[in-house]
Amino acid sequence: MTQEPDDFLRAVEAALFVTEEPLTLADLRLHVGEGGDLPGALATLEQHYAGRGVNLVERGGRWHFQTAADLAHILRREREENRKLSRAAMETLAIIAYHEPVSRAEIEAIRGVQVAKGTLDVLMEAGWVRPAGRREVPGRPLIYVTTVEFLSHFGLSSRRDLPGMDDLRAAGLLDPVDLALEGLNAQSAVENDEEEA
Amino acid sequence: MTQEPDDFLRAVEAALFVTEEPLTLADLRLHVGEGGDLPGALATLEQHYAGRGVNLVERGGRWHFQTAADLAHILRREREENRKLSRAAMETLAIIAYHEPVSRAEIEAIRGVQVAKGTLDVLMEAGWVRPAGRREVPGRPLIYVTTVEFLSHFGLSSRRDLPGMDDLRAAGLLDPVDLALEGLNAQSAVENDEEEA
Amino acid sequence: MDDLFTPVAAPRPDMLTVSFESWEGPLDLLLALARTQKVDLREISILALTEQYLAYIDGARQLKLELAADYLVMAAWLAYLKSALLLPKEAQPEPSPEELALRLQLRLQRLHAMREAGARLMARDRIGRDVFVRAKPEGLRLVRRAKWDASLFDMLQAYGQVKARTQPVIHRVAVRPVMTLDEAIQRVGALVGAALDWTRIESFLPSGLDAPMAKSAMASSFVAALELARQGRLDIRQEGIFEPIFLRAATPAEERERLL
Repeated sequence: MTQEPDDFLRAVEAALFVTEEPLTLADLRLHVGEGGDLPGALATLEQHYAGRGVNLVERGGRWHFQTAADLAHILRREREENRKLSRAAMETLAIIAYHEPVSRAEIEAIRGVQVAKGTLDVLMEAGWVRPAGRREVPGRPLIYVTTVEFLSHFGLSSRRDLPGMDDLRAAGLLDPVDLALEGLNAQSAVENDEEEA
Repeated sequence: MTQEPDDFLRAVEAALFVTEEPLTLADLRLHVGEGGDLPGALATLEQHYAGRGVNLVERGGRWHFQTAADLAHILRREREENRKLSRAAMETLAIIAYHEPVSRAEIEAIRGVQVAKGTLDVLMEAGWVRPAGRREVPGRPLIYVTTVEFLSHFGLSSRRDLPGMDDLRAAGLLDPVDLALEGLNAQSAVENDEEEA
Repeated sequence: MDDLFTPVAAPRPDMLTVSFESWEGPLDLLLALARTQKVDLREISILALTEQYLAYIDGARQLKLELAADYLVMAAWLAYLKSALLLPKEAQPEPSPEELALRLQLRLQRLHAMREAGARLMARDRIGRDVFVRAKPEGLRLVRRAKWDASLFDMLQAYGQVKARTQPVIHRVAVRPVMTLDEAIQRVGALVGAALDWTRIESFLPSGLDAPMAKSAMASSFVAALELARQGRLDIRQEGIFEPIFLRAATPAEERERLL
């Protein structure tokens, strides 16, 4: 079955490989000349490439090579990269979780800091937050809520599972001095990581 | 001999077919995944395409498909006009390739004329040459080396494949004049001793 | 690939079609002349080459061609080399003309080698001229998608921080052990009565105090001493800055007058 391809066949193969556009028989003739059995060569090539990663196909009288349809995922490969949520995003997420539904202005009031446009985008991209209509007040601001994915990611069966203020205080999470120190440490740790990366 | 290619082999084939740039093993791994014998698949493909109109080749550790050289006449188009390199650029490229890393002063020592400003620029614009740091001698001159694109363009697997490399090295023609002179003096000293003995 | 590397037409000594623009400097011209000797570059006669070059330059001068300085410098150097080579051996200067000649020969060999290597390089099967890659490859795409990482604890901690940060802050001054000024005045006033001679201020402090308390006691006692001195109840003496401070009960006014 395998045989040395003759020069005519090789020429047809090479011409189809380099072409910008699918080629008609006439186009191919410009390259490979008038001699030789062109339909025969194309049939042989089509058969040779059948079942391979690259196939020779004919569409409306034009021939071209294309990758096998089942390999499309190879050509456009998605890769997941673990990334840590920024502190701003983390705080915004927590505020939405505890106070939902909240508007951006309300989040800012609670945080005491402006919320950058990208911060909400990141949370929405992560699938943890979604807009849930508008509040019927002047300006009709968008309001945000957490999603089912949020609950499942953080292992919560419902928002009622979020620890209350008393629990937070008992866990020392509301103690300003400790928190400030922790915050500083955490921050410098992040910066170190970035330097190392 | 002909056997159905497995999906891993097909994936490697497809990735190499669609790529815009030659691919390293690491590039390929990003697309075809960590499983599978990649060097084995490449060797199988290389063999499969040997003697065909399209060949799989390795240049400087990067793989790509290209048409067979003997088919140049049917693929070359009239309008495609390779800009000819000047003699100065050609010699300079050869000097960098055979001596790398070299400084401009070293190139000038061999050519006996100053390297015109544009000469290195042309080679760098073509992507064949790049600066590679400075030599730690007085004046800290920039030193130049060839690139992987240089290897691909000229069909070299590595710098060892440079035509006549071994002969030139054996003949001492890649050594600086001073070094060669020292060698000759030492040699003639030995010969004189032998004659006297 | 002669179209890419056109060898410079070797000049025939009898045919002076001189065009110095076609030479890339004297070394280039010398190499072309050397190749007219039609021998291996290792075998060329440098003396013959020197004569060829000088004759060439002479011819150019007769044609009143403008010659670049480096051609003339080379000519002068070669004329020197030629005369040195013709000198009897014992009269030869340092470095020996043989070595200079050998050096020139080695340079020509190296230039020639690189010129040939360049030509062979250009003659290889080159992409876009001899071999071709696909004109419009579809391209491989690597889409990076972020997988956000956050734990429940991170979130709770962040919330705690927001709350802590935005809570109204109550300032409370910690109670520190201090010796009050009143205490110090009483203490120093009582003790100085017993000290008739100059006594260091440290002696008036209670013993066995911890460091913060000792500092407070010292500060208060010093201020107390100043107050008592103002009231005329004690005298203070210090020999100089940072010297020990001495206290003693004030000398009654009538006695001071007697001493004066």
